[in-house]
Amino acid sequence: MATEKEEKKVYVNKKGLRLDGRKIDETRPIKITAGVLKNAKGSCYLEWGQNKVLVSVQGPREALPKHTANPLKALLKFTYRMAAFSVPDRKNPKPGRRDIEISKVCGEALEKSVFLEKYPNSQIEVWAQILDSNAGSRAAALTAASVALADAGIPMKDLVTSVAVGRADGKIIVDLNKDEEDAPDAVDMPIALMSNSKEIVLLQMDGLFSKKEFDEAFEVAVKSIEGIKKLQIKALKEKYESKEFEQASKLSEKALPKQPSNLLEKDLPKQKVDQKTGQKKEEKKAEVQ
Amino acid sequence: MATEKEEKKVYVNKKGLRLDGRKIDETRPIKITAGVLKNAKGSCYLEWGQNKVLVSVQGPREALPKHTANPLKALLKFTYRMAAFSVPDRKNPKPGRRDIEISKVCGEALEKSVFLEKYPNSQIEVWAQILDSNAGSRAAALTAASVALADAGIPMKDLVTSVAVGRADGKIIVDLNKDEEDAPDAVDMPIALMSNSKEIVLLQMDGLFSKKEFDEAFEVAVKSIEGIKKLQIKALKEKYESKEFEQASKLSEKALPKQPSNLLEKDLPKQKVDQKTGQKKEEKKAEVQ
Amino acid sequence: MATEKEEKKVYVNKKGLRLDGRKIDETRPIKITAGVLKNAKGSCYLEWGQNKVLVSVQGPREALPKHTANPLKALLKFTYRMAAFSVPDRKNPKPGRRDIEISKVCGEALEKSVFLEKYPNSQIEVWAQILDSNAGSRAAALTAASVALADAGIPMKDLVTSVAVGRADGKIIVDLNKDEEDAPDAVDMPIALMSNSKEIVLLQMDGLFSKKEFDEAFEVAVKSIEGIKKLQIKALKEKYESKEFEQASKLSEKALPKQPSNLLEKDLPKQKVDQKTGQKKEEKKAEVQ
Amino acid sequence: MQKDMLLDFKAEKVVTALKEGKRLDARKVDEYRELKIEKDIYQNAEGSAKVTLGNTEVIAGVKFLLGTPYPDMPNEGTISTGMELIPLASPYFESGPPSTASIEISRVIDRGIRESKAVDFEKLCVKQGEFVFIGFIDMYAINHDGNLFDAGSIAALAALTEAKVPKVEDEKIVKGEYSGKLKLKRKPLLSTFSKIGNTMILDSTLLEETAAQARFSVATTEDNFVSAFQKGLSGSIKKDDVDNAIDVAFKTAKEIRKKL
Amino acid sequence: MQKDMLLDFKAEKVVTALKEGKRLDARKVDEYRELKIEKDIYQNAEGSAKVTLGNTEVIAGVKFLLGTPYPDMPNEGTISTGMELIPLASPYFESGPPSTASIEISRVIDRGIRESKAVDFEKLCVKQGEFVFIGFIDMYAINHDGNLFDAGSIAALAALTEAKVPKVEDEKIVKGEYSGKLKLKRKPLLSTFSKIGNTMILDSTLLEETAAQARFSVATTEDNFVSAFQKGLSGSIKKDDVDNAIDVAFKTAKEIRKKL
Amino acid sequence: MQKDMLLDFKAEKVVTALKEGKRLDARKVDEYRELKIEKDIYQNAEGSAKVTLGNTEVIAGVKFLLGTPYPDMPNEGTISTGMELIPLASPYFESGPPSTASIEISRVIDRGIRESKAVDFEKLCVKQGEFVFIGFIDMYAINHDGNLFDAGSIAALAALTEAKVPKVEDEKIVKGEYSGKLKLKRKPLLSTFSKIGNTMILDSTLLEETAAQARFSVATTEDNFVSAFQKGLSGSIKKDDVDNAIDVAFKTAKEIRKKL
Repeated sequence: MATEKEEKKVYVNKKGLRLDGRKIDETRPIKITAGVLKNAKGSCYLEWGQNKVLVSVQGPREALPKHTANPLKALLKFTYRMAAFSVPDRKNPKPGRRDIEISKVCGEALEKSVFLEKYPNSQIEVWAQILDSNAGSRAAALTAASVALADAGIPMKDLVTSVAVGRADGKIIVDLNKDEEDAPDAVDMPIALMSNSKEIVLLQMDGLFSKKEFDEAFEVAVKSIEGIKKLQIKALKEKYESKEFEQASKLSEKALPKQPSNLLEKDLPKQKVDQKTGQKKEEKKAEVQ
Repeated sequence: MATEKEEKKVYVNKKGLRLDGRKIDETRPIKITAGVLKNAKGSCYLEWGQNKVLVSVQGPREALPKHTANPLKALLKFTYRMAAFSVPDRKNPKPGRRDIEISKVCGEALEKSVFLEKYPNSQIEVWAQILDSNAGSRAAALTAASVALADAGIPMKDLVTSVAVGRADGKIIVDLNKDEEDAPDAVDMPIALMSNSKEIVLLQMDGLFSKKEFDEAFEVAVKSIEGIKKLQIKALKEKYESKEFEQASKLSEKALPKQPSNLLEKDLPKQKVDQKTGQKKEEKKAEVQ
Repeated sequence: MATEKEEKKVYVNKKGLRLDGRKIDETRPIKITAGVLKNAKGSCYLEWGQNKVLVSVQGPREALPKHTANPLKALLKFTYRMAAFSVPDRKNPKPGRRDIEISKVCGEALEKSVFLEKYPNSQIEVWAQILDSNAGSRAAALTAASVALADAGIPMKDLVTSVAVGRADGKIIVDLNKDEEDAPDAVDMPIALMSNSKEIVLLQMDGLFSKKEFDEAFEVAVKSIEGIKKLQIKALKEKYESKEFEQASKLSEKALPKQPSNLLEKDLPKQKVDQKTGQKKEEKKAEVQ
Repeated sequence: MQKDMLLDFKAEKVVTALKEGKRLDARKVDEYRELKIEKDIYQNAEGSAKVTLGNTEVIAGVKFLLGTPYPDMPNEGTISTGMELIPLASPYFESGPPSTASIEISRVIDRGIRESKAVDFEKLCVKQGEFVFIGFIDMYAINHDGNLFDAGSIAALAALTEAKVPKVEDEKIVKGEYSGKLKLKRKPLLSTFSKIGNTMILDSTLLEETAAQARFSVATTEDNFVSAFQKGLSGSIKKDDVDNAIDVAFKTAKEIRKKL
Repeated sequence: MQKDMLLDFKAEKVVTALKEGKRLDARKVDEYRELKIEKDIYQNAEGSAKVTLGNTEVIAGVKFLLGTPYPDMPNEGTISTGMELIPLASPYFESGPPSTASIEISRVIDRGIRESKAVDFEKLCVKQGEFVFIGFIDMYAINHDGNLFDAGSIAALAALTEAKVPKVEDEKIVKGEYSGKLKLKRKPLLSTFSKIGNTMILDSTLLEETAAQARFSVATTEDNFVSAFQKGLSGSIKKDDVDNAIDVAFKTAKEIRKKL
Repeated sequence: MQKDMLLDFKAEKVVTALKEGKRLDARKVDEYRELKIEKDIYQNAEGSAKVTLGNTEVIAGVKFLLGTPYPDMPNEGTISTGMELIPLASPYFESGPPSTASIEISRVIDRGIRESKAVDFEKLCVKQGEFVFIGFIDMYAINHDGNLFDAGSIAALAALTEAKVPKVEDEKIVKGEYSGKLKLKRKPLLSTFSKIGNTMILDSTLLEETAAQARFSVATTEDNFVSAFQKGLSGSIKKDDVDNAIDVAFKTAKEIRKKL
C-alpha cells in the first residue's frame, strides 16, 4: 500500500490545522435527532462526520429467557451492529468478536445512567445500527443510545456522552478520523462520561501513551464531551417541543418521554461553524464542530 | 462450458417433441406409492422422471418448543431436504437458503388443505427427502407430501397437487427437465392447486414471461394437475385396499388412515403409456406421462 | 514426506527394545496426582509420556436442561477437549467429530463404575482437557477421569483403567507413541477395564488384526492395566493422607472424598524403574514404566 | 417471534371495512402509500438508498467484492441479496441468524432482479475464469409498517441504479476509485398484494398484513414482462386474483420507476 | 431426543425371553434378519444402494469431488463418511446438526472401511500434491428398527462397489463421464451385537436395542482380519463375548459378502 | 451462566472490611498475590507457560501457522489471542462457544500485546505478500479465583518470551525444527483493579470481584508507556482512580517482569 518514498503526511500543519482542516480540539460535525423510529419505544439518529448511526430502544419488557431475569433490576441489552456496506470492505453480517466486545462495554457504560431498579425482571433492549462509518463509531453509537433511552421515557440520572481522543504524529487530537487512526504512532482512546458527576463509564485505549499524554488527552475529551452533551439535550428538547410530539401525546397510547427537566436546563451551544464537509443545516438538528 | 460454435439445441422439434421425446404437455413418468415407511404416521414414495422423493408425516403431537404452540390449530412443519448425492455436485448437508424457502412455501401450500383446527397446540411434521433430482423436485415433494398426509389419516379438504410449467426456446412446456431449465430463455413456474376448488396454494416464477405466456402456461398446468391428482388418489386407494393394509389394521395399534371417501370417488386414469425412459410397470404403482 | 529410499524403521530391535528404548510390554512413564483443582468437586492431573491431561469433576447437581433429567439416575457428561497447542498442528478450538465420539465412548465407559442411581435427576460433569499429546490421549483422559471421580467422593464400584495396545512392524506392543502409530502396518486398540471384574468398558480398534494378534494384545493390555491401576490407587491414597487434605477436612465445608477402602487395600507397586525420558521423581507422584 | 396481541384484535376492523370496499387509511385497494426515495446516502457503500413507503422504511447498500467465478460460468459475476429484519423496525424482530421470513423476502427480491437479467453478469467479469465481481445488496428494515417486500425491492433497485463499479489494479480493488457506474438492463420492481376475504389489496400496512390469508408478489419490468411470482402464507388465491395483480403491478411499477 | 415410553415396557419381554434363550422374533442369537440389497438406484450418485435388513432401511450414495491432498500425503485421496438420522426413520429423530449417535455410527463405519484399506487412496490421486478425489459416502436412515450400524456398513460398501470414478479434464470433473469403476481391495463389513443379561445377540431389532446394556461391533474382512471394534453403551462386555462376537462376525460377513 | 449465590452474601464482608481499608486476605489494596510462573511445559506448543496467581491458574500456549497476509500489509504476520473459560476453573463456566466474558478478556490481552508493538509483525513475514506466520496464543483458565485478566496477560507474555519460530522449507513448516526464538520488542503486562465503594484494589480475588462495581485494566510497558485501558462492569470510575491505577500498574508490572 505504502510506497517507500511516500511523502510523510502532515497530520497537524503549522497553522494547527489537521488533514481535514479541523483544529486539534475540534470534533467533526455532529447532528442528533431524537424520536425517529415509529415502532421503537425510543430512538435516535446521529450523524458524526461520515459516521451515521440509528439507535432503537425496545422495552422495558419481560426478560427472556426467563432464567436470565434479575428480580432486583432490569437487564440492559446493548447490540452494536455494522451494516454490511458501512465499511470500506464488506462487513460479514455475522457479529464478530469486535462487535461483541463493543456491545458489552457500551451496554455497561449505560447501566449506571438508567434507573434499572425501577424495572425488576425486565429487559431494555438497545440496538445501535451503524450505517456509515469512518472511525469513532462506538462513541457515536453510545452518544446516540443515551438520547434514545431518554426518548423512551426511561428515568435516568444523567446522559452518557462519548468521544474518542488520541494522538497522531505526536499531537493530541480529538475525534480521530480514519486517516488519523492510521498514523504510524496513532493512539485511540474512546471515553464516555456521565458529565454531571464526571464519572467515567467507558474508557478504552490502544497504542502507546505516556502518562502526560493521557492527562492531556483526558482534558481535551472532557471539554469536548461538554459540547456534545449540549447537542444531546437540544435534540431531546426539539423532540419534546415539536408539533409531532404534541399531536402524538394526544393521540397515542404509547408511553411518551416526560420532559427530563434536569437535562434541559442549559441553553444551546452558540458556536462558530467551521467545517469542511458540506453539511446542510436543518433547523431541527443540532450541530457542533 | 459453452463453445461459441455450439449447435443450437432444438427444444421442441418439428413434430412437436421435446429433447427427451415428450410432447409439450406431457409430464415425465410419475409413480406414487403410499404408506412405505413403518415408523411414520403417514408416508409416500414418489418417482417423477429422475426425481425420487420419500416423505414422512409424524404427528400430530405436542408442539415443541411449547411457546410456539397455537391454541387454535396445529402447526404444519415442512422440511425439504436434498440428499448429498441427489444432485450433480455434492449438496452440503447443512440446509441452505433455497432449502429453507422451499420448506416455507411448501408448508404454507399444504396448510389450507388440512383441518389443522382439529389439533390445537399440536404440530404435524412433514419431511420430504429428495434422493435423486432433475428439475421439479419441489413439485414432486409437495405432491408426495399431500399423499403422505392423507396416508397419515389426517382429515383433509382436498389433496394438493403440484407441477412446474415454463418455457424453453419460446415454447410453453410442462414439467421442465434440467436441460430445458438451462435453455437461454427458460422460465420456470411451479404451481400447486387444490384442484376441486381451483385454489392456487403455491405459485412461484423465475424468468421473463409475458401475460399471454403466463395464461397459456397456467392452463397447461391445470390440465396436467388433473392427471397427477388421479395418480395420488390411485396410490391412496391401493394402499387402502392392499393386503398389507388389512393385516396391519388387525394387528397394529397404530392409528390408521380412514378411507378418505371424497378423494377416492373417481376412477383411475386409463391413459396410453408413451415414454422413453425404460420404466418397469408394477401393478401397485400409478403411472402417467 | 517419505522418500522412497528412506531406511526402514526398526520398531523393535534385536534386543527387544523399541524406538524410544521401551520393552514391548512397557508403558511410558505415568504420573498421577489427585485433587489438584480447587474449584472442582474432584480432579486429577496425569502425565503419560508426553501426554498431559487435567480432569475436573463438577456435580452431582441438577440435570440441565431439565427435560434431559433421568428420574432413576444421574447423567454422566464427559467432555474430551484438546488444547489448541496440544498437537503438532494447531487444533481448532471448535470440537470436531473425533472429540465428540471420544467424549461419548469415554463417558459410557465410566457409567458402570459409578453408583449413578444414588443421584436421580442429577448430572455429573467430567471435563478432560488434553494439554500435550503424543498418542494415547484418550486412555490417559479416561484413567485420569476415574481418579477424579473417586476424588470427588462419588461412590464407585471400581476404578476404570485404560491403555492402548497395538502392533507396529508385526510386533504386539503396549502404549504406542506417535512414531509407532505411524508404522505402515500399525494397529491401535484402546481398552478400558474395571479390573476387579475384568469387565471391558471401552474397546475400540483401528487397523488389520488377526484373531491371534488380538488375543495376544488383549493379554498385554490386561497386564499393563494392573500396573496402571496401582498408580491410580496410590494417587488417591496420597491425596487422602496428605497434610493439605487433613487441613482441608477440618476447614472446608466442601464434600470430601471418603476413603474408598476397597480401592486402597493393595500396596503400591514396587517396580524397577527403567526409562529413557528424563523424568523427575517426586515423592508424591506415582510412576510406572 | 413474539407478536403484538392487540394487532389481531384490530385486524378485524380491516376485514369489516374491506367488506364495504374500504381500507382503514382510505386508500383504494390498488393504491400505493406515499413513496420517498433517497439515494447515495452512505459513502462506504458503492450505492445506497433509503425508501420510505408510508411508515415503512428500508435501507439498502451495495458493495462489490472480488471473487472467483463458478466453474461453469467462467465469465460471469453474480449478485447476492439479503434483508435483515432488525429490532429497529419492530419490537418483534429479534437478534440472531436470518429468520425464515427474512430469507423469503431476500430470495424473492433477488429473483426479481436476477431473473429479469437486470444486471449483465458478464459485465461483472474482471478476468475470465479467475476474477469476477460479486455484488452484495444488503438491506435493513428500519421501520416495519407492512410490505417490506416492495420497499426492499425499490430500495435494492435504487441502490443498484446508483452503484459505482470499483477500479481493479493488480487483481485488487483500488479503494475509493471507480471504473464507472453499473449499467442496468432492466428495472424490475415487485408489487405485493394481500388477500383478505375475497379482496386483493396492494401495498398492505402491517395491520392489513395481520388480517391477510394470502400474500402475492409480482415482479414486472418496463418491457412488459413479469420476472417473478411468489405466493405466500397459508391461504389460497385464484387465477383471477393473479390476473388482476399482474395488471395492477404493471401500472404501479411504471409509476414507481419514474421516481428512481 | 424424546423416546417411546412404551418401548421400555416391551423391552422387559425381550429380557425374559432371552433368559430362556429365545428372541421375540424366533431368531437364533447369531442370526441375521432377512437382507435385501438394491444397487445403483440413483443417477446423480456415482454409486448408490438401499439396504433392507428386516424392517430397518438405510440408503447410501457416493459422490466424488476434487480437493487438495493433505500436505503430508500428497499422493493420496480420501473418503468422508456420514449417516444422517432423519425423521423418516423414526418419530424420535430430529432435524438439526448431526447428533452424537449419528457421529458415532458414521465414524465406526468410516473406520471399518478406512482402516481395512478397502479403498486404495493412492488411486484417488489425480495430480500429485495438487488434486485428489474425496469420496463422500452419505447415508440416510429411512426406517429404524435397530442395527443401523450394520445396515449402514452394508449400504456404504454396496454403494462403493458400484461407484464410478469421474473423468477429469483441465483439472475439472467432466459431468456425467467416468474413467472407470472404483476398485476395492477389501470388503470390510460390520457385525454388531447387543449384550442383554449375559447373552450377546446379533443384529438387534429396535426393541432389543432398548433392552441392551452394551453394544459391540466388529468389522471383518474376507482375508480374516478384524478391521474395527467399537464397544458402546454404559454396560460392559467380557473377553469371551468379544471372542464369540469375532467368530460370529466372520461367519456372518462371509454370507453377506456373497450378496454384494 | 449460573452463579454461586453464597458469593453475593460473602461479598458484603469484602465491602465492610474495605471501609476500614482492609482486605479479607490481609493484603494491601495495591498488593499482588503470590505469583508463580512455569515456562516451556508442553512439547507440542512452540512456547508455553502456566501462571499461578494466588489460587488463580491460567495456562497459555503458542502455535505458529502459515497463512496469507492481509492485502494491505503484505509483509506482516499477525497474532490471534484467545482465552477459554472451561469448567476446570469453575463450576459456573460452561461448555460451548466463547462467552462474552471470554471474548472481552481475550481482546484486552490481545490489544495490550498488539498495540505495544511487543511482537515485530514484519519478523513474522515468510515471503512477502504470500506467506506469513500467524501466532496463536491460546489460554485456558484452570482455576478461577479472580483476576483472569492479569493471570492471562502474564501467561501469554511468558509463553511468547519462550516461543520458538518454526523452520520453513518449500513453503511448509518443518515439524519439530525451529529457526530461532521469537524476539519481543516490549513486554507489556496488564494490571487490573476492582472498584469497591470508593476504593480501587489491585488483583482481586473472585470474592472481591463479586463485590466490585467497576473493573479497570491498564497495560504498561517497561519504557513507561501505557498500551491499553479497559474499563468494565456497570459502575463508574474517576480520573483520580485512573491516575492511581496507572502509577500502581507501572510499579507492579516492573516487579512481575523480573520473574518472566
